[in-house]
Amino acid sequence: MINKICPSVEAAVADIKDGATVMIGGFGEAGSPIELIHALIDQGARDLTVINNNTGNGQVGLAALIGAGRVRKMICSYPRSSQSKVFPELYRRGEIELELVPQGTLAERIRAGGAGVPAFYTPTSVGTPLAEGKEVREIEGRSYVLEYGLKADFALIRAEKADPLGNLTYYKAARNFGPIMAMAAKTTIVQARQVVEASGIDPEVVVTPGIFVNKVVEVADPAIESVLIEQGVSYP
Amino acid sequence: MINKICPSVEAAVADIKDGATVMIGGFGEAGSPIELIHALIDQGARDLTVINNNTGNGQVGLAALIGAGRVRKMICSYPRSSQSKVFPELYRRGEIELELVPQGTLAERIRAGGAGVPAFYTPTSVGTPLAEGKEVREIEGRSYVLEYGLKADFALIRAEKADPLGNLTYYKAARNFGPIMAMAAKTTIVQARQVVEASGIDPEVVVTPGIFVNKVVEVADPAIESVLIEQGVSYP
Amino acid sequence: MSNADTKAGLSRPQMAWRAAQDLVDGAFVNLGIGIPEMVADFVPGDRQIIYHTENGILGFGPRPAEGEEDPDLINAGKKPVTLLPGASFFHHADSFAMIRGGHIDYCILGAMQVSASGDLANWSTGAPDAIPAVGGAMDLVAGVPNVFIITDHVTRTGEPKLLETCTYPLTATGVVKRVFTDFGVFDVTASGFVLKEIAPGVTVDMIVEKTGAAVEIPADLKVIEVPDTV
Amino acid sequence: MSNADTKAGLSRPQMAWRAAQDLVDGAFVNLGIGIPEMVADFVPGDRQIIYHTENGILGFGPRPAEGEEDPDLINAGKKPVTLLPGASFFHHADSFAMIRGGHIDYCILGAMQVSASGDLANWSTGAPDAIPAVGGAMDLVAGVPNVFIITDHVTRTGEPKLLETCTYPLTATGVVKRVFTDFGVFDVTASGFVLKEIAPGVTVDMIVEKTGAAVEIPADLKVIEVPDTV
Repeated sequence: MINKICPSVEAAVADIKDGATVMIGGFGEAGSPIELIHALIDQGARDLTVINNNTGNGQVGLAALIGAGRVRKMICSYPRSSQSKVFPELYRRGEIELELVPQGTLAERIRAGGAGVPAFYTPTSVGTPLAEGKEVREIEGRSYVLEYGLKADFALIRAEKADPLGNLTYYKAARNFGPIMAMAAKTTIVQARQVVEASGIDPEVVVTPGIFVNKVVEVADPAIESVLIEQGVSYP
Repeated sequence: MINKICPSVEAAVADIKDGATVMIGGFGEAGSPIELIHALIDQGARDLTVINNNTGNGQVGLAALIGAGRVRKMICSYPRSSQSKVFPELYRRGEIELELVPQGTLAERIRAGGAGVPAFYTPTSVGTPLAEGKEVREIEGRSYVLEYGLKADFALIRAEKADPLGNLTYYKAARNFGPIMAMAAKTTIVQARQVVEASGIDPEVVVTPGIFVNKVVEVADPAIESVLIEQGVSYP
Repeated sequence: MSNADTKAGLSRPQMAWRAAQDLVDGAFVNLGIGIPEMVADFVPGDRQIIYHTENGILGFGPRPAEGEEDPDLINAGKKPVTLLPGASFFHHADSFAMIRGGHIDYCILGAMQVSASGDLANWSTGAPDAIPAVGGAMDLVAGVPNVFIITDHVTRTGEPKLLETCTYPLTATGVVKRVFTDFGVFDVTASGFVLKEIAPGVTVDMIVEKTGAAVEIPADLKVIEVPDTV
Repeated sequence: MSNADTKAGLSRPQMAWRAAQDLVDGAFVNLGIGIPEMVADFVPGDRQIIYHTENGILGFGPRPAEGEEDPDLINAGKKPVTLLPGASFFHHADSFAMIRGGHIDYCILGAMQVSASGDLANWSTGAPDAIPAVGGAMDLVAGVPNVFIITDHVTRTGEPKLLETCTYPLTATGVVKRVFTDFGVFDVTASGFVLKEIAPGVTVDMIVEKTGAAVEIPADLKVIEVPDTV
């Protein structure tokens, strides 16, 4: 029978290779799969392209992955925050690439990648520096920029409940990029607060159907990024 | 306070004008908002463009609307079935237009219309008669057809629960086109089996947020199309 | 429909049985209307297949008992189904995101014609008085990586359905991977049709005669062994 | 930040109060970080506004009491929020479908510069050593039909922020409908800035002097009357 449950976060991220493109869920700390990210740091893959809305905070989670020198390129909409020091320093030293994408275009590119839509037009960024070099087309009197779908080798996301088939629910605004990144990655790896049996999620309330999920690991009590930062934690 | 609940199906469809474009939810009879369609027949609007996956069955619901001569043009993927007589007859007589769209392209065009994406590329229909006259572009070695977003003046859909803000849940496979048509119409009109109070739907399980809904009418015990057809009902 | 059950070669259930053997454990599968639907009856018991239907269900099961049908719980053929543990509902755009995005592993469909380069014609004869209707077929074959076809080898009037070039309007070009007919199993390769297995009672000469394109015949041709129970 | 609170004209809460008066009952509103967030505190009590945040919530409410914050219940500014009855959660692509699809009625944002043709610059000074960061601003102003700006009338160094042409990198062209500054309320029309209302203590001469574009002054200029409580 299908059983996507992994015994540990280490096992869940074991296959991520150097040079992989990795989508990481979360909007700031909300929904950040922090245990999976830390396992990826331990695992050692490098030269990664990471897709996330931000670039992490403090010295934990995504910021720690970047700080460990594992990320060649970030694709994100907002790479700075009051607690984001790691990325700006590397960026100013020219040690990390940045592809800046408006947040809604980022979300739609990920959804398109997952939905088999190779490209689409959007009004966002027309007439701005972020549209430079891109095709602009007029449709019914308005100008639109052509943007391309985004796919990844892996997605790391955090869910609330998961069943052995990989069906997922989320918790509050931790949902954010999880459902669309699960669609867009070849291998989607999920840390769920609770693993339930196959009939444990009502088919009406499944947010991410198991078809988009490959591996699930239960992390019953995930760390909270802001708490770690307050405590002065620096991973590893 | 916001209250989108209407007293009757008549009140709910009162504003639909001649010449309007109307999306109608449902896949066959599953999810068909049959009371709203019958109210639209009674209301009398004509020269409509209707978007639905099919063209109705028997002499009730969508088939009755078409049979009453109210529909100028159908946009659909599958306009015939074993119980679909009305559309084929009108079509053969040249009395109704047909825009045939592959089902997934239809769904994606509706979703794009609702999401502010004016056009997108899809591999579906490349090299077939349905791609004739359309722009084809090669992206990373594969050919894709350019398709445009679809919007409507009105959407008529059937939901399970609705609250006064217009938040909706659906019932089983009756969900089908409802959520995306609600996004793509200027005015979305919903018949719901149950109207609940504003805190009556868990925010985690809302499928269609109220922002996409304009009017809700409770139809506690909707007619079932196949039962009406078995009973030989012909509306009106 | 054709006279498949009375002539040499596989019966319809046997064709469905043979196709079922090629689905791997854990696969997501979309079955078309007709013979393809029968495939679900013949999947080996040690494999779990999750069925997808265009109208927004993953993980549906067989037809319910008489009297337990729900008009809002149907498949794309508009027939009543049941739910298995781990099922989910989703809207039509998400359903076709699964299809177009390559997430469904196999689709199994019928065909009017299949060409040696994998072109498929299965939605229209192009007759001027026909009501055109395409449904989800074009999306399925464009998006699903493994497009399998189950079809009688010839038409009701005995004409080949496997051709050098399709004459009916196409559903897609270059998409068919494998064809299961009453005569045998054919792979569609870069060099055209390759006979992989032959049905009991069918000869290579019959296949060559009744196929409208060249067929490569391997030296180690295997005969399909259908269990007596099918 | 600027010296808005110590000079003639509206204070920051008063600017937020004035903007709040223009939101209609039942509107869906997205508020940017900073002064725009304060708008929610001043919406007249007989109007129900539903707030949207890019990270996937409709119908959120004010900051929770100390100790009741949930790190997974935050707004786009990454500040803790609460939920009101009728709230809903959705993923990021659906959230921006609401924005890009024109379903959000108003967005209220800050600005570095606004041009007389409605161009907006609010994401980058273009300084070569800056870390570029855009977030959802470009999507909001491209998709929301009513883009309102709240900003000090001049920069910290006294330079006009309302200009004939923006000099900073643009967020979008031709999108701003109305600007609320400490000096007054300005509509952006086909013929440029039109002063609709003037703040108490501010003169038309001050506005003309401190605006980097022509401003049309109507004959029936209204003075903003701010309640004492703001």
